[in-house]
Amino acid sequence: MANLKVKIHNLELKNPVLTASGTFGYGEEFDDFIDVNRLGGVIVKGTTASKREGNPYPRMVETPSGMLNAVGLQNKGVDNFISDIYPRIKNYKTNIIVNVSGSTISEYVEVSEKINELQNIPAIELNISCPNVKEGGMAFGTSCQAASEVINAVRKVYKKTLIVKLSPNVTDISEIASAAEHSGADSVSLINTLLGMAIDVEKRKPVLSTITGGLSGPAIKPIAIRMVWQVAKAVKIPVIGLGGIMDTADAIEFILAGATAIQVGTANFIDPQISIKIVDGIEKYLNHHKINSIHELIGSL
Amino acid sequence: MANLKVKIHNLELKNPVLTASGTFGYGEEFDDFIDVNRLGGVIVKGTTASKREGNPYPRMVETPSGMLNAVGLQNKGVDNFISDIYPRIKNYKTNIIVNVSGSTISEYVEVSEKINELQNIPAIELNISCPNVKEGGMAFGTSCQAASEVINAVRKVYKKTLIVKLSPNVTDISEIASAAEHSGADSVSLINTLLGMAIDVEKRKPVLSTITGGLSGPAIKPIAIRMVWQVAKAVKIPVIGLGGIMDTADAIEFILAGATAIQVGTANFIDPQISIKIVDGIEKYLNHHKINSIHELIGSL
Amino acid sequence: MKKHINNLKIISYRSLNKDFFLLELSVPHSINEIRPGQFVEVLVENSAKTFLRRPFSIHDIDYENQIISLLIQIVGKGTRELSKQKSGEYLNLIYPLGNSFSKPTNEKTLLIGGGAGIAPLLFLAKHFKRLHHKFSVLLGARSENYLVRLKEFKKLSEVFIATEDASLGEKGLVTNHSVLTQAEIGFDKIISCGPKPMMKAVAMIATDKAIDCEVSLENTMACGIGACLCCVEETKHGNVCVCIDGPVFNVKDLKWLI
Amino acid sequence: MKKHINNLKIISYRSLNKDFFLLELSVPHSINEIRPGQFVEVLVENSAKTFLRRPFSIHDIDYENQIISLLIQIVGKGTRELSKQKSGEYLNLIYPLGNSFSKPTNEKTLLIGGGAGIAPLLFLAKHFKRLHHKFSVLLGARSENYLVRLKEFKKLSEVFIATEDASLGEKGLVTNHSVLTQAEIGFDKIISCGPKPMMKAVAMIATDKAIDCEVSLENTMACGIGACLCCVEETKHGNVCVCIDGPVFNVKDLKWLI
Ligand SMILES: Cc1cc2nc3c(=O)[nH]c(=O)nc-3n(C[C@H](O)[C@H](O)[C@H](O)COP(=O)(O)OP(=O)(O)OC[C@H]3O[C@@H](n4cnc5c(N)ncnc54)[C@H](O)[C@@H]3O)c2cc1C
Ligand SMILES: Cc1cc2nc3c(=O)[nH]c(=O)nc-3n(C[C@H](O)[C@H](O)[C@H](O)COP(=O)(O)OP(=O)(O)OC[C@H]3O[C@@H](n4cnc5c(N)ncnc54)[C@H](O)[C@@H]3O)c2cc1C
Ligand SMILES: Cc1cc2nc3c(=O)[nH]c(=O)nc-3n(C[C@H](O)[C@H](O)[C@H](O)COP(=O)(O)O)c2cc1C
Ligand SMILES: Cc1cc2nc3c(=O)[nH]c(=O)nc-3n(C[C@H](O)[C@H](O)[C@H](O)COP(=O)(O)O)c2cc1C
Ligand code: FES
Ligand code: FES
Repeated sequence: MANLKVKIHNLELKNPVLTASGTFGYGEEFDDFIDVNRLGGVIVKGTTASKREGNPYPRMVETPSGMLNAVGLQNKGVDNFISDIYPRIKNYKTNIIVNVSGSTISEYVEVSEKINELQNIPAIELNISCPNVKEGGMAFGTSCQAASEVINAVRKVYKKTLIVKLSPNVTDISEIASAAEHSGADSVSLINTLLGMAIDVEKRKPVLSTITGGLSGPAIKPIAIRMVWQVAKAVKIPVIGLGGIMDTADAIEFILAGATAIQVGTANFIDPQISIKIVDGIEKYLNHHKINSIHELIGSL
Repeated sequence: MANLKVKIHNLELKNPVLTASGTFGYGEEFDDFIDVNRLGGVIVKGTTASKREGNPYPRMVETPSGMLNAVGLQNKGVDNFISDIYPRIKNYKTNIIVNVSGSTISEYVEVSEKINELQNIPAIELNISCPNVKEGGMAFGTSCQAASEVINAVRKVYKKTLIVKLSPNVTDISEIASAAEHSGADSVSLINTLLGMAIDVEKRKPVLSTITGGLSGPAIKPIAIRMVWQVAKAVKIPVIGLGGIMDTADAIEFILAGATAIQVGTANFIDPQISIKIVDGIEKYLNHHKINSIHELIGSL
Repeated sequence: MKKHINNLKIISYRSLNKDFFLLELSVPHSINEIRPGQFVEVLVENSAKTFLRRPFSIHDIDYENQIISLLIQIVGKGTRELSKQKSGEYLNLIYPLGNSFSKPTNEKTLLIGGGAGIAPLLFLAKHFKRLHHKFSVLLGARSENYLVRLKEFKKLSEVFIATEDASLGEKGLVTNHSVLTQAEIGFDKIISCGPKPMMKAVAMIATDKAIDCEVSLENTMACGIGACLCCVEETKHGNVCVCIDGPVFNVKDLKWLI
Repeated sequence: MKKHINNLKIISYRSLNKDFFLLELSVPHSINEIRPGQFVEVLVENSAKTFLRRPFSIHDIDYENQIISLLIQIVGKGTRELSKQKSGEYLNLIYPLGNSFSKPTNEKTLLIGGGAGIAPLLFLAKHFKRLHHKFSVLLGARSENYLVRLKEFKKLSEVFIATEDASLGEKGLVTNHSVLTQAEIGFDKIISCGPKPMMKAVAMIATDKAIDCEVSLENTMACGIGACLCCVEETKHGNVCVCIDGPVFNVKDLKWLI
């Protein structure tokens, strides 16, 4: 039996397969389809200090091998998460990771501080790369200085594993990754969505209410692989790779490029069982290639 | 009959459909399939000061709704273009535009100066965005200062219509576009390819000889549309849009986003007649929507 | 009912006219708990141009033989691709999804359908019939040729018809039909499904006349199971997901008429 | 010959074994100018996972009835999708592409094929036969079951066989076959098509024995018409496009043996 266990700083994953924030609800939505406990971890929906209604409909449009979304961090706020959602999901036998989002440094700090108190949340993913909110969000992820400031501030209050989620909408993502590393991030995850846009040529109007949205799905996979490869060379902390993973081969591609763990995002919409199929697929791949441990694969291009 | 004529600075196009550099050879390759003269223009292969062999094979890999290429500016050099190729293609009754590429400012200047002398080449497209060469290329397109320097230098020697082709691999493409405008560009075209990568999971090696390559095709269309929309708001010079155009609706999307003309690239490989189908399709669209002139459509979101 | 994901065998494919077709799918387990108003998410395989699943209402159910029927209008790439399926082939479905129409009261309900919006209404009409609930049906279409499944509805109840070209029934939109324009509407509830402008016009009339009104929304969806938050509709209680809190809504909860 | 783009009707589809199938396509005009070694680019429609066309050698030509045959090995998504085509359906092709094998000399040629590399050799063998040119054929495969089209080749000439499991002919790779290992090879020319390692090994032997050797390359292609420069092979005269300057090359021009 191949060894699938990986560590992201102090966080132990039984296998390298996580589900991506915003694409897997709070896990419960998938209970009918899979045993969520078999995943390496679940990254829940972006959580902010206060309740947010998100952007107006329409928020989604299909594109070639992908989709644009402009959800805009709709969520009930961190207090509601703690009082209503956390009690429901805290007993999953997998790592529940909260995606912490915000518009200001103090908002990130407030949410991180509160999540730090939750015993069964071993890590947060700091989302400094959401392209779908008017203020903050991606702005923190597109300059080294802004990224450092928010990470430094959160690092002061957050004591467990701190993953920082990077934006691909930058000239040099490895610079931002290095800045994150030096500001105290325990890991970086990439990529968030690429900023895109679609126009309805019959109505002659943008399809999304927000005009632009975030592109995800297999269309972006080649860009994501390249960025993971660049970042893995630039930093010493573990890299979590995502962007367009649809099957086991895609997941292996990210691991070969240097990812210690991977996240399955948009693919969950098309096949709600795909995350578990990838867990099984990675094990099969290792056995088939007579590789004893996933560690032999990571970055082994 | 709807009016399809557009102007890119002094360059008159009988319709807004150009073919993208590196995807249409020198036009001749398509003579068996279409009447090249019916196009708004043909942008020929990237031309450098001296002959270049390009990168080693493999140079290409298919990706979801797209492809990566790493051709690396293979061409016989500007002198061979002038002596051998130009005489063959100069009598096309359409605009032949040369894509000028290079690794140093002096190389760009040398090629532009020589092309300036060719009577039947009314414009050049300055390629400061090629991701597939070790030196120069994209580096000039990812910083405002570097872009300004090369454009300023070329502007001094090139007297006809100067189009600058922008790289999408940047944090803020409208900044670079503004820098191009202020340095004397008559027009900007975008986007060139996005830097991407693919790994063969059976061989556990990058597919391309150069590891990374340029992503093109419909996968990148949402990103290209967004960038054209951003740039069209930021500059006063005409914008030429491209990236993943596969059919008439895609072309109209770019025009609505603010493009005065569009280029058809990778689609030529799948359907060598597609460029002319799009010329006809735009005319049909205008007639169907009772729009007299393409100008009513440009940027009319 | 637990949600399922399964490959369902197409046991019959029938083209109704150039726009509409009917699929009967065989389900390998009991479907007794599926309720009118619920929908399915269909994977369009081997299609170069579709990426996400496509949602369709459950049009009819044969509980005994475990058959789900879908009534599909060809409007784009996905539905065109599905129209090429043949019986004997399999479709991958996630089902059943969404809430359902609310329980019938003892008064009389008017079901109003337009276009593909008639799809969930046949299942509902059969359900009402079984429960001996009183109802009538009002169907609208551009012209007679676009009216499908009329015979099936007629077997179940009185059917009013409005066509834009007067080829059948009254001339005009459903909202111009005399059954809605008369001073006293003999219904205590209206259930409507069809193009949004139609549903909004119906909602206006119903609200005006203080008649309870439910609509079934067709917001574009990415996941269908409440995971992506893409399908939201603005309600008086904030943005809610059409795929889990809907697709059926009482118009008094929506922000349409404000 | 002018290049064409056309929808060609599949007039016959035949599965040869679980890996190989044969397509006969009807061309709506004279194909007299098509030459052995040339290839076509096929559009794989309705496939979610293929984007570019797929190149295949012309396997056989019926000039009189204007039929092009393709012999296709299922290796991935595109070829799998094509294997589902049925006769009566249409495939969009660009054809004919590439150069062709050089003119036969008066001496004797050995055609060596492995895997799908036998595809262009049948067309070539028939051509040689028609011209009364002398030749033999050497085919290699993993095992007897993987050897397709043997009967057709046998109708045209003497056929040597090498299988890795010795299920037919000599045991081993084609390059171990006695016809190549014997001191005096009775051929003045070798033409080879198959996996690159096989072609390279053949090229080595031929060069060693000073026998003229042509190979047909299968570099991955994006356009097939010389527009993209993706399919290059390094030659002694620089990088050239396999799709227009090839697919047939004389090994003395390649950089394989340096
Ligand atoms: C809960 C629900 C139940 C539905 N039930 C049925 C049903 O029973 N029968 C039926 O025929 N259709 C039904 N629909 C609509 C159906 O899902 C769409 O028609 C289908 O997804 C279009 O797919 P396509 O690939 O053919 O169109 P596309 O090529 O994706 O789009 C074609 C055109 O249709 C528009 N469009 C696509 N999807 C929608 C949508 N959801 N709402 C409005 N416009 C859209 C696009 O903007 C575009 O203009 C339902 C939708 C929902 C959300
Ligand atoms: C000029 C020419 C003539 C050809 N003639 C024939 C023929 O007559 N019959 C036939 O069966 N095949 C032929 N081939 C090969 C054929 O084009 C490929 O097998 C086919 O494109 C694979 O498509 P796919 O979608 O099934 O594979 P994919 O899913 O794209 O790939 C599957 C696997 O095959 C590999 N692969 C794909 N294309 C090639 C290639 N061109 N060379 C090497 N490896 C490749 C991939 O790397 C991958 O490992 C020819 C190729 C060329 C260039
Ligand atoms: C509908 C949707 C909602 C998302 N919401 C979030 C979010 O709240 N926080 C976040 O960090 N990323 C969010 N993302 C981004 C994904 O987590 C992921 O980074 C991106 O989709 C790329 O991966 P994929 O191609 O596998 O989907 C969202 C993506 C989608 C499609
Ligand atoms: C094979 C290939 C070669 C290319 N060569 C060049 C080039 O020489 N110069 C250049 O400016 N762009 C080159 N490009 C980029 C295209 O012109 C275009 O910007 C890009 O492909 C995006 O458009 P598309 O998606 O329509 O192909 C090349 C693209 C491809 C696919
Ligand atoms: S479609 Fe994803 S939440 Fe409704
Ligand atoms: S495949 Fe494009 S040049 Fe050969």
